[in-house]
Amino acid sequence: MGLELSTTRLEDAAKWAKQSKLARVPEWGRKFSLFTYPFVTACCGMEFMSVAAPKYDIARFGAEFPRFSPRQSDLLMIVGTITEKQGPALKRVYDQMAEPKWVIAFGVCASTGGFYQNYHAMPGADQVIPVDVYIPGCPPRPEQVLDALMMLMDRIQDGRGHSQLRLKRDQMIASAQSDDGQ
Amino acid sequence: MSQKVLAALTAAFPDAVVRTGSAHDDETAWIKREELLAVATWLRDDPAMAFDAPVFCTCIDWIDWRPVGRPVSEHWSETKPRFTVCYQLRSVAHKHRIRLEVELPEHDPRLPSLADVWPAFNWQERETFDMYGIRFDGHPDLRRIYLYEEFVGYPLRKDYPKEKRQPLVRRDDLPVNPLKAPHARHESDNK
Amino acid sequence: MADAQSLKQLVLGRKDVQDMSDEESELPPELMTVNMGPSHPAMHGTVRIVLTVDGEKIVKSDIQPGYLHRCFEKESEYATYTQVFPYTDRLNYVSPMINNVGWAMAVEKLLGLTGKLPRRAEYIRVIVSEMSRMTDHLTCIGASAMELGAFTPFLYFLKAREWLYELLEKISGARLTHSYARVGGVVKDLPLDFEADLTLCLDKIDPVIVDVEKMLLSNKIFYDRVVGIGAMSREDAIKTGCVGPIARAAGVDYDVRRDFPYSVYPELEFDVPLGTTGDCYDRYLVRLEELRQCARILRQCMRQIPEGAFVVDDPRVAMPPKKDAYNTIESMIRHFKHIVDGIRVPPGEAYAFLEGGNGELGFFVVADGTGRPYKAYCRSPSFVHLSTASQLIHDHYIADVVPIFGMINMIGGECDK
Amino acid sequence: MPAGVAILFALGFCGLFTALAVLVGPKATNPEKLKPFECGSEPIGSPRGRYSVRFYQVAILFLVFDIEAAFMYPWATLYNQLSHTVGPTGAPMVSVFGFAEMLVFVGILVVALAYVWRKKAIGWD
Repeated sequence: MGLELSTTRLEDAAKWAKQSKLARVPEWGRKFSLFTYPFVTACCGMEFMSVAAPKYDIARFGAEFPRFSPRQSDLLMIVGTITEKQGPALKRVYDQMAEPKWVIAFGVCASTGGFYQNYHAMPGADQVIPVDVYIPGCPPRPEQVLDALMMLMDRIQDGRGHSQLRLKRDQMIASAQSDDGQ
Repeated sequence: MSQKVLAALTAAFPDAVVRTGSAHDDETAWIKREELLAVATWLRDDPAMAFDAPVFCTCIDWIDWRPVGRPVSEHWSETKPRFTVCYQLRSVAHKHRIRLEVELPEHDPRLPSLADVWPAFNWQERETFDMYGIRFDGHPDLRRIYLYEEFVGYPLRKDYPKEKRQPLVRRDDLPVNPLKAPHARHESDNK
Repeated sequence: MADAQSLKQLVLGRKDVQDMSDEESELPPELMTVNMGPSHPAMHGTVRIVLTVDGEKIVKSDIQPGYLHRCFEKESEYATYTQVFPYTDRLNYVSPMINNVGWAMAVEKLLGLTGKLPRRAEYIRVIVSEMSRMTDHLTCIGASAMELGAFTPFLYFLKAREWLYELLEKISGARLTHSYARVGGVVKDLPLDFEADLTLCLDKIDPVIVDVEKMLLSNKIFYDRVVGIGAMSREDAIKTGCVGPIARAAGVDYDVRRDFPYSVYPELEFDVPLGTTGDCYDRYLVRLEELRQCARILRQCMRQIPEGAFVVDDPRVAMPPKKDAYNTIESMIRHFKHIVDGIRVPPGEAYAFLEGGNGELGFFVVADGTGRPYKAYCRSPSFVHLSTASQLIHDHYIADVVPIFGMINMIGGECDK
Repeated sequence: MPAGVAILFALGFCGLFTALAVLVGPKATNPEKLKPFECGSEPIGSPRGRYSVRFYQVAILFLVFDIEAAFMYPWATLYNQLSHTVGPTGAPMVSVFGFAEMLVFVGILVVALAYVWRKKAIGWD
């Protein structure tokens, strides 16, 4: 079991996350039918509305239909500041999402806490859950959001999302243990 | 027109009003803690006053008060009261405003609650308690409103550091910040 | 065991089963506690309600705000007076310009500059505030209609809001977080041919408002979901400190722009719509009417705006023009001192307020002579309206919580400060 | 025969997708995921409590009128054949049989609706 599988850090994961041609087919399907769970809290919500509005239409990318239950959604969009009091709610929503799942940190408050460095604003949502794509900007322009979505689609296609890597790692650990078992 | 309000108030409650002022044309009256409830109900019920609309309630923590260009005597010192709770009121009928201020010592920050006189102060007083630790006697349910119950301390006091976080939940596989823990640096980082 | 026990006691303790009417023989349902939690579309993501319901009817509700408490006061104590403007943008992020103007007015009151601003600066402030108030009402009505299932008005109003955002971006450089006002005036002048753009934008928005009004006013579904829901009497509105469209819907004739006139509002005529019953339908109508009043004010401003400076030329307060700052050493030092140390406001405390998107928005500022505010308290109307929400949703169905929360327009940033 | 093929096709179609979901879909359960979703907060109160009987009434009534609509679909598809029949003299004739049939069916249910409406079982209070 020489594989060093301790982490899903993306640089290390790229080494062992080789993807077979067959595995790319379901990823292609997932890429174009993202159901977002808009975890909207703050001012970025206004920009999230503009992204969903007719002018900068997100429906062109198949990610328009917001699902307000984590069971039916696979993209968690953290829109706005995450405070310490909101932390447990965010972690519970993330845990209750179906695999494979991806997370976009929408805006600088969700990415690093922005200019709210104080006792109640959390310095970024990645203190609580692994985030796949960070969108800078306070609030980011709708074009940035669409660009981030395309970036996420490439990542989904290559199978390098955090949850995809973790699943692959668990499979490899399980298969390695079953080999040792025999 | 507004001086009339302060004059009427001092006339009605000569011993309750410590001092009055109208800097920047905001009528302010410093009231003793014991008389606050009586003054408040009078202000609301008296037809000439008719202060029926509450505006806000907050507290000022004077511990760091060193005004520039003022004699040292004005700086804060142990003998002076540390907190001042301010109630701003407004009359819809007469369109005049007043701000009641109550000075509280550091060791005993308590005063009678005005939540029954004006319902709006119910939440405002809970916020002041949550942020400054001012106890309001007679408040229906005085508990934290913004922060979570497990939070210790009163954040808006001047002696509470700005970035002292008390996290509820953190990720278990949190990537270690390489700057803070140089020995945990990954060999692929410094290549 | 306890359940069976209470069941038997319940049935035996009562009259004989035969002569009970059908309602009585029905065992009383237990009260259920339901969680309308922080991450819920109708709760704008930042409020948690613990509802105790008897079937569908709400018996008790405990509203818990604070999920978006971003410590505006603590942050502004560590920032200079000019650096607080970006924080005020994020208070009521649906109408950010009004917060900027509010903070600028508070500091000007402390400095004693209240009436001394150049008239052009005052007019620019009124124009951008009214545009921001329009985006506030457009978003509020659009989002509330969408939460009740009417998706088309949401898209129509967002399209209208986009036009306003483009214009505000042309003025201030940002779509939402403008930080456009400064102590003593505004950052920079209006862009060229601004009048043409604004009149074009207003002409485009008017038919959209008429469309949506036709769509919603005659819509039976919207009518039934909104009429008689969350009614508030006039005395309750005053007693609980309600202001703005919600108080006006209840009949309280209070508008800061008219009762405590500030800036150049005395020179503009506009009327203040009043409701009667104070329910969600009246709030919707008051906001719709205020949209038209904003357009009317904007048109008057475009006619009456004078030429002149856009910021007061008081060296204590205003930044030196860029041309001087690069050429003369005095201006450069003043520029540097202004940025680093901030404006030196003489010690004192003052409360300045104006008519925000949701009502009387005020800033209570205590200054201690340095360049940083000693205390900056924001009196936010959403926080006061949320405190009345538990009384509004009493004895309504769970489904009625959605229109009530939509219509009191509780903005997380402003409510939790 | 086409009915059998339709059923087969339906079963096959559903079976294919559930099989795909089970096989291709990854499985990662954790204790948190099995808890009920309550808008991100800790679930409070137990669903075991006694529900008000109103819930069942509303559910049953919905069922009745939903199935009524379901019965209309086959009738609608065959409506053409029902109304275009050949008259005794061989000339095409429009028959009202299909329409009348549905009127009777709907009439019965309207009576049921009137009864339910009067007993106020539809509303909540």
